[in-house]
Amino acid sequence: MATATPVVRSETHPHVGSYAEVNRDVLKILSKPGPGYLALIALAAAGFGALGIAFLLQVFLGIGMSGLMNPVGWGVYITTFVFWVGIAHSGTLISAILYLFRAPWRQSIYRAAEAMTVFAVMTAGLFPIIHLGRPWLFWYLLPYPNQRGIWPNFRSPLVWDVFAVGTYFTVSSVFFFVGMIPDIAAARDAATVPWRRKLYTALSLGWRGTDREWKHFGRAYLYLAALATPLVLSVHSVVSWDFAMGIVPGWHSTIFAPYFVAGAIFSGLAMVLTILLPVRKVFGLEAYFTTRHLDSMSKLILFTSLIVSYAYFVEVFLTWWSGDAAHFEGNYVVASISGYYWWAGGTMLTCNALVPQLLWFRQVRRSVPALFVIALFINIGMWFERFVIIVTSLAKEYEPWQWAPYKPSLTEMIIMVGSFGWFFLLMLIFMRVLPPVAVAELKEVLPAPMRRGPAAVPHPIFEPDEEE
Amino acid sequence: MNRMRWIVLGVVALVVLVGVGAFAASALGSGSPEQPIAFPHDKHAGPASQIPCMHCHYTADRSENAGIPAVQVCAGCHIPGGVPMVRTDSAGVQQLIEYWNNQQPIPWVRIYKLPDHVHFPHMMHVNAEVTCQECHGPVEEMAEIELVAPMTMGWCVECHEQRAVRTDCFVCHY
Amino acid sequence: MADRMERRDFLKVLGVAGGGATLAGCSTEGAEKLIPYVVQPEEIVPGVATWYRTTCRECPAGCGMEVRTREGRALKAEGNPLSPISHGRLCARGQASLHGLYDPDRIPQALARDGEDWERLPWSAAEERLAVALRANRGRAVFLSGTTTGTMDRLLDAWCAAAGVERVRYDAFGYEPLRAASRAVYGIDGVPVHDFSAAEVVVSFGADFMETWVSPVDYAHGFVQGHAMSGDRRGTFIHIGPHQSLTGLNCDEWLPARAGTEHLVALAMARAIADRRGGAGAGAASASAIAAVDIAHVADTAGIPVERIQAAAARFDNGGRSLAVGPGVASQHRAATAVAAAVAMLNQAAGNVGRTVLTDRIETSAGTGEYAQLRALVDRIGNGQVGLLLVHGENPLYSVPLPEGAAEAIAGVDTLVSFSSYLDETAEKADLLLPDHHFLESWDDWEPRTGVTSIVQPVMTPVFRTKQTGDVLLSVARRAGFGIPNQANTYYDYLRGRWSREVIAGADEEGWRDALRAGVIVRAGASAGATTAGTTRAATPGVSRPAAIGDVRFDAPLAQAEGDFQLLVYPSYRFYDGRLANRPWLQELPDPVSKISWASWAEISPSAAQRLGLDMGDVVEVTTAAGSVEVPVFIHPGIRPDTIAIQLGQGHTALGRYAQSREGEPRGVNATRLLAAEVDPQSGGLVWIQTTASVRATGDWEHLPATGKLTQGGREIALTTTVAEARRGGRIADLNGDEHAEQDPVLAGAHHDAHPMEVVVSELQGAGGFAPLTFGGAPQDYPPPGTYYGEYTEEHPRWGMAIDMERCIGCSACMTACHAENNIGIVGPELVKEGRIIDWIRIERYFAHDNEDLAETQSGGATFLPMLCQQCGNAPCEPVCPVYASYHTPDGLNAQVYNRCVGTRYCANNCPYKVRYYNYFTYEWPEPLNWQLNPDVTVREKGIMEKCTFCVQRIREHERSARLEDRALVDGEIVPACAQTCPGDAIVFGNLKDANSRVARIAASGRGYRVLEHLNTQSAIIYLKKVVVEGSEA
Amino acid sequence: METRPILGIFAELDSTIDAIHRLRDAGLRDSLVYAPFPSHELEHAMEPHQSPVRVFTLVGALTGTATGFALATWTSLDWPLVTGGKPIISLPPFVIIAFELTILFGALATVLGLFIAARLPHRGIDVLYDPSFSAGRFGVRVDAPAERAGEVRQILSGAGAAEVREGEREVAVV
Repeated sequence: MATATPVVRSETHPHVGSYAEVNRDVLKILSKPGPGYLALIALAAAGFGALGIAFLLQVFLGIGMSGLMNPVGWGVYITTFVFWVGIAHSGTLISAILYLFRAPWRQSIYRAAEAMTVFAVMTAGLFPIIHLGRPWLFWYLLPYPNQRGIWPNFRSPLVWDVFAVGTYFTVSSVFFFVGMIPDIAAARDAATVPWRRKLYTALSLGWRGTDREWKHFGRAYLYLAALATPLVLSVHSVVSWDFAMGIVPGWHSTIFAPYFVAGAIFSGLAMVLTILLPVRKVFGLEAYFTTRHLDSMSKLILFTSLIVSYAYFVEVFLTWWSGDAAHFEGNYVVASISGYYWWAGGTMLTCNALVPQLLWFRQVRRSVPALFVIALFINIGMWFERFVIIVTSLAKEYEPWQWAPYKPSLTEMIIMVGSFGWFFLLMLIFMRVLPPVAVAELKEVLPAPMRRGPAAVPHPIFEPDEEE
Repeated sequence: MNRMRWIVLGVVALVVLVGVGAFAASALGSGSPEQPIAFPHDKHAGPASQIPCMHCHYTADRSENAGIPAVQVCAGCHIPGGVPMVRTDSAGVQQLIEYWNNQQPIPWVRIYKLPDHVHFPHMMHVNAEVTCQECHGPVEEMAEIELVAPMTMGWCVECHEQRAVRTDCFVCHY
Repeated sequence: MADRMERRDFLKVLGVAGGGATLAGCSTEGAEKLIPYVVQPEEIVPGVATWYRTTCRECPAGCGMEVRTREGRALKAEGNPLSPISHGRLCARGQASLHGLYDPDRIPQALARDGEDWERLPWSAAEERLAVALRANRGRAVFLSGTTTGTMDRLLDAWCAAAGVERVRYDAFGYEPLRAASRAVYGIDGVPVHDFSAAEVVVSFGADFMETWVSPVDYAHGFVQGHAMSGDRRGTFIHIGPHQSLTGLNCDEWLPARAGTEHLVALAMARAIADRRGGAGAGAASASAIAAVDIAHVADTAGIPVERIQAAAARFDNGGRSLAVGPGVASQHRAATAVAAAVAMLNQAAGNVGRTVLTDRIETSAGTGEYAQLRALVDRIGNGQVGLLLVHGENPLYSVPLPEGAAEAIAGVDTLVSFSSYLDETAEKADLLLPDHHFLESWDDWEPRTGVTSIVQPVMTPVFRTKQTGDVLLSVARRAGFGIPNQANTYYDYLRGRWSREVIAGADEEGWRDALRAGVIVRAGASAGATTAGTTRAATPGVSRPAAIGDVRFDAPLAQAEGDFQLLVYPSYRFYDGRLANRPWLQELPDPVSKISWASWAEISPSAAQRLGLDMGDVVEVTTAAGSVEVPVFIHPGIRPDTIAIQLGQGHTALGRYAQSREGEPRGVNATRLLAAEVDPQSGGLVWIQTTASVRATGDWEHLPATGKLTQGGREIALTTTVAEARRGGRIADLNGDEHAEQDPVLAGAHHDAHPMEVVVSELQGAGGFAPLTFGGAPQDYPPPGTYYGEYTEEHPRWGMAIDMERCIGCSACMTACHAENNIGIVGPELVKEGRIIDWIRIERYFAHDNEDLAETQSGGATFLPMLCQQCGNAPCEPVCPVYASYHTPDGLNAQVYNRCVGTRYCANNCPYKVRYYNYFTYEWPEPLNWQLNPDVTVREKGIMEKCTFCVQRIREHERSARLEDRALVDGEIVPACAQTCPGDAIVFGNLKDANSRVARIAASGRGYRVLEHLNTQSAIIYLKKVVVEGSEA
Repeated sequence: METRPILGIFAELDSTIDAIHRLRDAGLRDSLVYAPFPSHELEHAMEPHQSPVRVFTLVGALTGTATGFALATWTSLDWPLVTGGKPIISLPPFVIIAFELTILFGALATVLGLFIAARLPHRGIDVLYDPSFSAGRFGVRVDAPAERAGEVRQILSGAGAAEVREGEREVAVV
């Protein structure tokens, strides 16, 4: 029957033939994994196991297992927390904001990006608990009725964090799951393995794709996107206020909220690339993640990189302009390039401000290996950015008596690396269990099969791809 | 089939909950542990003898600690001048005589216990005319002392609020 | 040790379950027992502290002491306010005496050597062994002791005479040159009493009188009285010598004389004074010695400009209100006796004798023996002339250099008996250990100076099965069958007997009780003539003490051996001669100068370090003819570039887990190992400054367990002012809140260089509801009306502090007091290196420059700033806590609720003063050190933030007693532990809202400022700027 | 009157829309369309009513705002503790709490609205549902009176249905 349908090529996905092809290509990923995949899962699980052991040791012996000291009370843990929250940003950004703006290159990547968001928040969420001195009392931060009659302090940025990150996790998960229901139904319909069938039947909530379902789904998805968009912007703003609300020179800065949001999007996009580029290769999804997608994302990365670089400059300039030694010397950019942490500051500036400039070149934007390497640089650079902001500022504050450098301990490094294990463990399981590419929504941008010949409208955003 | 599974799960959850609750309840109250001497507060403080609390727990109005009476205090009545006297027939008094003769302290089991990060100055409460019974219950009727108050912070705070006493954290926790 | 300690079972009779309150425990773990007393002691009310007055015996100074006990456990040592020695204050060593009491490595009972092991002995058997040894070694027995005074001294004399035992005395710090010179110049047999409080100009020739020298608490206290800015008056302190220790750092002017030339400088000053006065003012003998001095030559030899010597002399000539002191151990070289004599002559020349130098009284405890006697004894031991050696109160195998082979010889004595409470280097070699009680468990007395007798009484039952040496001696006398005069059954009876005969003659039992309550008996008008201290000295071969000034040799050479640096070893403020190295509080306490804990270091100047290419922590090998040590370097601006200094006190090969490392290795180095056992022939003392050393970088680097920085890095934390400016100040004293006071440029202390933006920001903040209040607005007006702050409606005090940096000498006694009061964990050297030390109060020591020799600029030393929680009104730490563990109390305290703390450390990050400290681990106190824990303060477990609470437990205690007594709190009633012990009375605590309170009045002084005031934290601590003397002002 | 479900399966979008229009023209409005993706054309053809989900979103969001302010304010007043010299009711931080709860409650209410409006979760699958609907084909299901079944089949086939099914039985391919 497919032969009866006139073949019309999509502007955005010229190599995707038909609706059925989409289902076939995507749902084939949901199959029995090979040894390579199992090895990766084992590696990730081992990383997470190491995290667990290191954390338990730290619980029993004390947070002194970390390298934290006076005056640096926050180090690798909070750095990694902010890093993961930042990573979590692009998912919902790509998904919600691009949805609202009807960006046509969203469909291929948003599922994986959303999964990344949810898992990154789940990873980030570990750290506020890991970094507590008495993690068994973490529930003191939650507002629950108790016989003592005491509540958390809503004036504390950390409580805002609980609310912001908690809301972000819930809303992202809901957004992720709701958007996935039709695709799970598709997976259900294609599934042959009994456990998968049962799982998808349960998760698809009996989705049939009727007009009524699609109508309400569409509205609900729109509102969720509308709610999620300000949420994305708020979450990293709130995280930035953990610092900006502090009196610490280098933290106490009004620029932090937009700057953190830009940085988060920057790092999130880089992480999307880091994950999608290998996935695209391994699962043969080149038809879905086209070079145009890469190009568009690269431009966005370049743009956010410029914002971040501008922020570095403004920070230095303003503290210098203020004429206050404490604030100038305490400024993380200044302190990190001139002081003990020059290596961290240098890494940050190289990875975040210099390397992304390569993206001005069209060849680089369309080269998979180049993008992958740049994305890795940005991931590293953004981790160091948070490290530099947190640590260098704390290491040299107002009180000269308590100026001291902090060195991360082995425990911290294990937990930091282990968090990648946890994240990739979730990501890997997701890849093989739930449809990693939006099956239904992709069809929206494919030309519909028509009895009366092609009717596809060329998309204004994409210029014709010269490579094709 | 599915329904059965839910029922089984529900029953298990219920059993666990009840178990935890019962354990918590036993840990909290009701229990009166076995004491080295079955000291009958009702016989001493009750209508028969009417010994005031402060006779034995005599530091309650001037110290943070109400004070567990020294063996000497018991002996003062029961073994005056080294001669066993009052109710020497009772097993408890016999035990007391033994402790006294060996000059051994009596290892009473603590019932009212606050965590160490709580400072409870007995003297302030006694002098504010909080009766002993308000926290310790009708001791003069108790053959065995048992925990009658939850000893929780909420319970403390409730009383403080009723009496318009400071509920500043730093009053009790430092 | 084969024997595990057995503790006395008194803990079993506590009225309540003992031990410090711990946070770890929650309500339902296990069955806790309530252990009542069998018989309740009359004076003990469980839950209420009992205080006993006794005398500190950690060094010979003999400060009167008060010890707080609860349920029979000693918890806190404070000074006895009646004592003229301590004035109610204690130094860090005195504060830490409790750690000597509760040292887990104390010798638990009498032990006898059994091969490599120890055999436990009942006391009767142990005494019997000693009695047998005495009989066997009649005529070959020696009793070696340190300084003893009072009854014990009498008993020792009598006992030794009766037992046929020769008595030999020596002290590590025996002040032999001072005593020799005092006899020659003043004709008195001992160190005269110095009245620092009457001295406006103090000149020290290497005497560390704020640290260990003779009577440091009294002298530091007096020094601050005479020196600190008060009204328009301010004293001057000139330090002369090659090195600044803590005392030197407090100087206004430093004349960095080359080691060994101090006496020449003193004589030159005397000459200059004589010249000014036209030759008058000194005795004939002095006059000739003084006249022989050529000031220009002296200046050249000492390396100081002539003008400065003359200027110093001019200032010193102050109508009898000046005081020269010296030498200390740090200037006890071959010419030390000459220094002491020259200093005495200088005092005479300036007319100070009888005014600040009280020659009618002597410091009885300032040494009674002589190093030369120990040397002679060692020779006899080497010749096999000693069969029984009893050692009491000193540790000769550690604390002084001995000739080669002497250590083995002492260890090889047939019967070596030690009375030490601790297994120190000497006790370790003993054959019989008869551990003495700690002084807090003992009955005794002490005569620190003429006319002062201080009582030593037990404040608790002994912790271990030890026995007081006095009792042992009496008992052994009975067993060995020799009688002594005034024989008594117990040492207590012996003591009472002597007291009723000599000290409080005629007093009845009530008189004795009064004496016990006072703790000290001061007999006005007593003079040195009346003292019976045993300072009559036997002739020692090779020692010829000067009988008169004419006999003093002023030309003693300072021999130079191989090497580039003059080696200077100096006493430790923390460990004295090293005997206190087993006190964890003292090990953890950063040294007041180097701020290094737990380790040894060598001090060299910045320029020398640069020359040798050394940085902080680089390990150098210091070699002299006597030996060699490897030690990391501390770069100290206050030392001559040709000198290297190493502190005494570390490097123990015995003395337990705190003096040694976990592996039993010595902690740091013992600097006496670099010295030869050289006797000063003029005084019989040890020559401490005797040699030069070669210094070689080993290429290793050691992470020093240090805190802090050398300088303020350009930040304005510890502010100073000039005398002139300080005199102009004092005008905010208008406590009724002059609206315009804050306009005064002098008063706006922290703002004197304010960027205009700061002013703008302040104004902006004013509109935000939490108005910035410059100090001029008078602290008791806080909070300003109409601001949001202070929603607490009830009337409450606003607790605050005034800290006068003029009165802070940096001694750090407050730090140890704070540790003792507040159950602060001891983290150990590794965690100190990692920056995890817990010091609720710390003394910041700032030099002006970190790369410039003070010897170049010849200016004063450092500024000390006690930094503790500022209890801010707008505390940055409070709003960031997610769980209200940090919040503001109605009485203005910045509370930290430990049990609520989850450990985010956000508050510490956000504290601009960095005074919040975190428990990175749960710190343990090995039994019985935990007996010291204050039951009024919660012990914090791992993961909890903690900080200064202004000793809230003391505030609550007094609030409660005021409430029960239905009265108002009295100003000065509540004294936090730091303020209580401060020898300089630098810290004053009280209610800032009460305009008449002492704190409010002091805070309103013109020198007041608040640290980081521009942050609008509204801190409750007002600092008074240190006054810096500029050349022309003094 | 007995109705029969009749299903037409389409491969093309335009023929599906044709079928809908023709059914509507024939007065058969009781129809249901299956689609693999949300197609505006189809939606338009079905002439839908406004979705009620937006009401849920609005109400949820406003509830969240109110809850946020109420929670922060009430708990602060319940035990007023001053921190950092800030007012007990510090509105700026409470705005953050209110904002977060606005989003949270709004999102959850939206999903609730979706579930209620779209009758999800839906137990079991329609008898006439075909798995190819999720893969790419369209379905038009009409519940027509039995007597109009033939007419319906004709309309569906005529519009271009690849397959027409009736009830549970397989119907011959046209």
